[in-house]
Amino acid sequence: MGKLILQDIHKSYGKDEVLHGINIETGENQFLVLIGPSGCGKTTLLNIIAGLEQESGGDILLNDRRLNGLSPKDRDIAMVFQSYALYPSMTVRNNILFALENRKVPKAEREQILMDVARMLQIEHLLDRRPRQLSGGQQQRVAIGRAIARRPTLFLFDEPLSNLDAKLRVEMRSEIKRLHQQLQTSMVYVTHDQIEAMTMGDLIAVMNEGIIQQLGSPESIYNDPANRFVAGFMGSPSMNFLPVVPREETSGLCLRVAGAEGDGNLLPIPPKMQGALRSQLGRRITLGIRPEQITDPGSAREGEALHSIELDVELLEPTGPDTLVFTRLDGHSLVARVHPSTYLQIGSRCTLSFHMERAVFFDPENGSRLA
Amino acid sequence: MKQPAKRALALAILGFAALAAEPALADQTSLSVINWWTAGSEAKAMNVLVQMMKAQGVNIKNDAIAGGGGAQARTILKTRLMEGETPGAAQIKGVEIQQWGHTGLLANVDAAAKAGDWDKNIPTEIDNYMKYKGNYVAAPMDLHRLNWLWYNRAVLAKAGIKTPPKDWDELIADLAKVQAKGMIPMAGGGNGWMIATEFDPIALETGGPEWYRDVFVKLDAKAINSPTMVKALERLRQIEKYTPKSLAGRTWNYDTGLVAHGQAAFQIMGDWANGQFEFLGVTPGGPKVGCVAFPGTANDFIYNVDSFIFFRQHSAAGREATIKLAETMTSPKFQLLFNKYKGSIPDLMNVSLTGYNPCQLKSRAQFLTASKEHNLVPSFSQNMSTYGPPTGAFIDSLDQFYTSNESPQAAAAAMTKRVEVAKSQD
Amino acid sequence: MRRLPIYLLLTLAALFFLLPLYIMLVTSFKTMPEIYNQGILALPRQFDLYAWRHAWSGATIGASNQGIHPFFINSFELVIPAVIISTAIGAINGYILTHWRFRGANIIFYLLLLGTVFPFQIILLPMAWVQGKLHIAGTLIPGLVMVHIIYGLAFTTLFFRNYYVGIPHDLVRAARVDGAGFFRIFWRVMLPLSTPIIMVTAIWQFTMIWNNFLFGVVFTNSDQQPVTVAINDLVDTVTSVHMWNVDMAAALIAAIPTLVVYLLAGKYFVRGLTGGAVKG
Amino acid sequence: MAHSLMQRVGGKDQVIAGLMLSPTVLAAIFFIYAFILWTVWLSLTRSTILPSNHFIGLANYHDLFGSSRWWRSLSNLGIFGGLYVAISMAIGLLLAILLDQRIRGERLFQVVFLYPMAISAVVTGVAWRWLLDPNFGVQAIVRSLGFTHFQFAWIDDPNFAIYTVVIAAVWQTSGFMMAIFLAGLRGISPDIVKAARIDGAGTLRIYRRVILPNLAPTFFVAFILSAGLAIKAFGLIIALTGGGPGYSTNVPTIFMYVFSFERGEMGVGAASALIMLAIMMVVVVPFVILDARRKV
Repeated sequence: MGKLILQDIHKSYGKDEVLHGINIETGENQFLVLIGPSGCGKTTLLNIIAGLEQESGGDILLNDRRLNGLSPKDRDIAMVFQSYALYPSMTVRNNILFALENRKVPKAEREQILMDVARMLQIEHLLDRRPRQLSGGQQQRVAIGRAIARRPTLFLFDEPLSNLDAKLRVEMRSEIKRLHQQLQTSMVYVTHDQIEAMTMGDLIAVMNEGIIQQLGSPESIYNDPANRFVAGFMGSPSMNFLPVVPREETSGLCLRVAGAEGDGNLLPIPPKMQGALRSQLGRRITLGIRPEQITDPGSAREGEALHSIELDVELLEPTGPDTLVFTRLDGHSLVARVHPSTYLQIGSRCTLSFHMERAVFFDPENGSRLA
Repeated sequence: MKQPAKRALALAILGFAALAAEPALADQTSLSVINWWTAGSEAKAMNVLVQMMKAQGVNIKNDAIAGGGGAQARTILKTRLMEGETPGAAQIKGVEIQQWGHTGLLANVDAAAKAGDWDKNIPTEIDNYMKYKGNYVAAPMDLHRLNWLWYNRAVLAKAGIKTPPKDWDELIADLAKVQAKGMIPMAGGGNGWMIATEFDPIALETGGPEWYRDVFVKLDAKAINSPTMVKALERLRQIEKYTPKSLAGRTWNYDTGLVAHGQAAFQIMGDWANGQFEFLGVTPGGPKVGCVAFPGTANDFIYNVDSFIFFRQHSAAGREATIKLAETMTSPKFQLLFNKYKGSIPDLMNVSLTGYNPCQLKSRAQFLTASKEHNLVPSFSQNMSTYGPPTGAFIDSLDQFYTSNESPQAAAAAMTKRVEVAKSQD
Repeated sequence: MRRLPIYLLLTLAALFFLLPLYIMLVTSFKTMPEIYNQGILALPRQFDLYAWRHAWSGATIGASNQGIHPFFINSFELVIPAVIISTAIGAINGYILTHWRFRGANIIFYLLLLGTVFPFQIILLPMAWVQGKLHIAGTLIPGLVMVHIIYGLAFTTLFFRNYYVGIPHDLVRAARVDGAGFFRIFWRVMLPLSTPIIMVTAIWQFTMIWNNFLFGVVFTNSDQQPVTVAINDLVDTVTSVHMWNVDMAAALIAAIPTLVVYLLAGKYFVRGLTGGAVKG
Repeated sequence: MAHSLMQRVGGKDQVIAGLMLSPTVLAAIFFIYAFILWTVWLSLTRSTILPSNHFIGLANYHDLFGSSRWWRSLSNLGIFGGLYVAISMAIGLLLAILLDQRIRGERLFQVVFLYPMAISAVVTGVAWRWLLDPNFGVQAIVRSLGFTHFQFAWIDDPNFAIYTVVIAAVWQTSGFMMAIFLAGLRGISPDIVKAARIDGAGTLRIYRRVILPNLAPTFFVAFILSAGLAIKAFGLIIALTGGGPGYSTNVPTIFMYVFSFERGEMGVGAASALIMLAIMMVVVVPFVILDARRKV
């Protein structure tokens, strides 16, 4: 249920265009995540899907039904707001029943739905309280319950977890995910938290400045970013970017870090990328490599082509499962992720292996992917 | 916006307020009479008028509106006319009647004048106010004299004064005697209207009737900015010295009470004070309180006439009722009753004043002599001498002078300038 | 005792505020000779209720001599519909101007704002003309009620608009997604949250309309006039002796409804202002 | 109109919103702005006892500004307005601060300070006329205490009568100012005050440096409201002094009323009304601009 198609959605406020032609097509029962920095247009897009804002152009289709011009209540959607937007004057029970009353659902059925939802979200004991008597997490549950009770074709979530503390956020994250499995309904989820996006989404749309930068599965977004913006936005800590110059060496095509003194370090280019990068010979381009692709040689899996370099340890950040090493390659700072058991000391040198197979290359001017 | 559109809009707005607009068309045989006689004997007299009209089958709505000595009533009159709710009659007097005549809204009541023979029974000086372009449009209710000096006999006796003052110097000397005994010499002051009312006889006494008319009727700048005016103002200043600093907003009735109760010796006030003295149980001209023409004006008569203008009615019944109203207002029965209480005398010279007090009888006698000797002058302070703006200019100037340290010369000059500005306002 | 000066100052201020009320009260219970012969602060020798009785049902006002009670009733007939309707419309307007904004909504608000400060004397004549055209001239209902509603709207709209600005817009959006329409959102979501501002607005309107003199005297005929006009007739008469005790009793009677409103609901006034109007 | 509304977000509901608001908008346009335009026209005509259509240009304005009574009205408005706004705000703020000290009987004090708002101008005027009357009021009371030379007769003195109007007006609305300031004080986050206290600031210093600056919007509202009340003051002055002694307590509202209705100089009255309106605008427009800026 809930196949959503957005075709060439535009939105402008006066002369100011905030959405420049958005195209998204989801499968049935998919979990679509809209992610991007604040001001990228993701919430505007969500509001347009909900009918809370009017698109300036383009079409919205839900299960092949055109939604343009319909008011929110006629779109068969439900929405969970960042602020929860629980009606302060109503009890939890009435908050949940409100939408059903509006839709004139018969009373007996309403009660049944209420009990089902309350049980599903374990909020039975809260039904007669008012929102201000609830904790943040409880309010969030009620807000979700209110949306579920409607049994819509499409759920919309507007950064629903951003007001919760870290532990609750993780709990609710999996809860929403579980609900998605259970309800078999499409969801559109807006967030600026890339972990939420990665963990929850079937399909992720990374947005910036009113444009979809990349639309794809979490894996493809993470491993195969379409451009430098997506590469930099997804992942924590962020991907390392180094200015490099490809040059012809006796061993084949190699990379030299730009601005390095003397000969500096050379990084090999994996064979599958050589073709694409040959045209960039002598030109300064951007190498992107995630911290986990720069690691201690011991962590490397077998069969991987690694290039090891010895570098100075400037700072260490143990996160538990692994340790982040802050270092510098030919003057450019770099973060590596090593196994926590690796013995390192600030100021000492360490050998780090670059997993160049997984490296990506971007045009420094427009950020587009070169290889 | 065109009229219908405006009307539709207004209707829409009203409908929006969820209120049904029920037509409140006035009953055609009912006439509203706008006046500011809200209390005391005048209000009672108005009720008598209502009864008398009812006996003739005419419903009178007594629209008595308090406030500001008629200011509020004028506002109401104007808004009623804007509403299209034309009243039957309104309390308007003096030269302003001519302004109203000019609007073309007034009714011709010549029929009533003929029936009552106003030309013969009412003095010409009064008649002239009631006519616009030769037709009667208004009816007089009363005839007041302003140049009275009221005094408390006991206070005078205590101060060693045997007879009331006959000229200015005597008055000043008597005031000094009263003051020496620690009593209030002169009750008065207060608002602009009261100051102007006191100045009315002072000016007449100082300049005589001719000069008075030049100043207040002809608005002659030379007469206003003259040594005579300076002298009159100096005299007002002298009176002020014998008047206790009095409260703004206090009324003349309070001052009358001071005289009646023996707290003050004198009061300069029109004969409407009669009604107030009677109310306080003291008959003027009786053993306690005496009245005498303001010193130096014994042969003169400053008059004030309250009158009603009549508005043209749409229906024949309304027009008929208007004539009846005008007739009733000038009927001997009503005039005798009304004026007895009000302290004034009837405008009709052919009725005998049985039951009137000595002061009122004196008033009638002095009117007749003054009329013969051309010593009748219209009161400026009561809006009889000229139209509104110059009257206002005089009152403002006197007010300013009385309540500040302005010199009489400066005040006369300022008065001249104000009156000139006001003249351009017609 | 550091707090003594605070209480001292407050008590002094309270005395200043209470003094006129005290004088009116004691004067209303005195006889006329007592008023003339005693200081205004002196307590009456005996509590004489004559002035109150006379003011209520005996004093001559205009053409009637039934005291102020008919006018008192007129005022209630005026103030109840005028307060309810102007408050209701103000609430809807405030709701629209904050949660159904459209281009020009601010301009409309600023246009209305002028209505809170412009001098009402200006409208007397043109309004009289309109009332005449509508054939409602001189009536309490609907004539005067309409005038009070129209010129109260700027205030009521201002109050509600400033209050509703503080209500999260997400609530309205959530309700819309939940299938509620314009009126249902207003009725079920906004109104239940509006008690403080309804109190502020109603108190304000009640006070303003009850105490209004200018519109009352101009737009009603004598038998339909509100109580303030009757009080003025009584107090501002040029031609008779003031019965100060009756004047004071009548003034107090006329002030009772507003005083009761303040006593019962005054606490909401401060609380309601906290809720919004101050955000300006 | 409906079409452009349809373009907007809310669809049908947005149209309903527009329709529901339109009566108010139309009423404002007609009953405020059209009436003002009519007054503009009136001020350009030779209207005396009734409106007329005889156009005379700016002559009424010329007469208006040639009138010393008008100038007195303006200067009175300056004196009265300035003092009234300053004093009622100062007293209001002081009372609010005192009440904000966790006072016993706060509710009672609030009611006592607020009740004058409930009393009509006519009644307030009568009560204060008594109190200020040298023969019965404060002067008589103080003299009866033995200070036989005590003088307090401002109400009779043309140079001081305007100050008695200030006293009565301050009495009537200081409580309202108190309510506004108290609301503002209660709206300040206690965290800010706590932070200042931890920083070692004393109570006075906290008020001066932390709380009062945070009350800026409240000051603004209080100023606008009291300035509006000052310019509109009418009934109170009529009831207290009747505009006198002389015309020493005339203000533009009284001038306008007297000239329009009592004097039969409607054209001049209309001109004075428009000047008054211009003064209002000078007070309100900055508010509108500031408000608009805050929203952006």
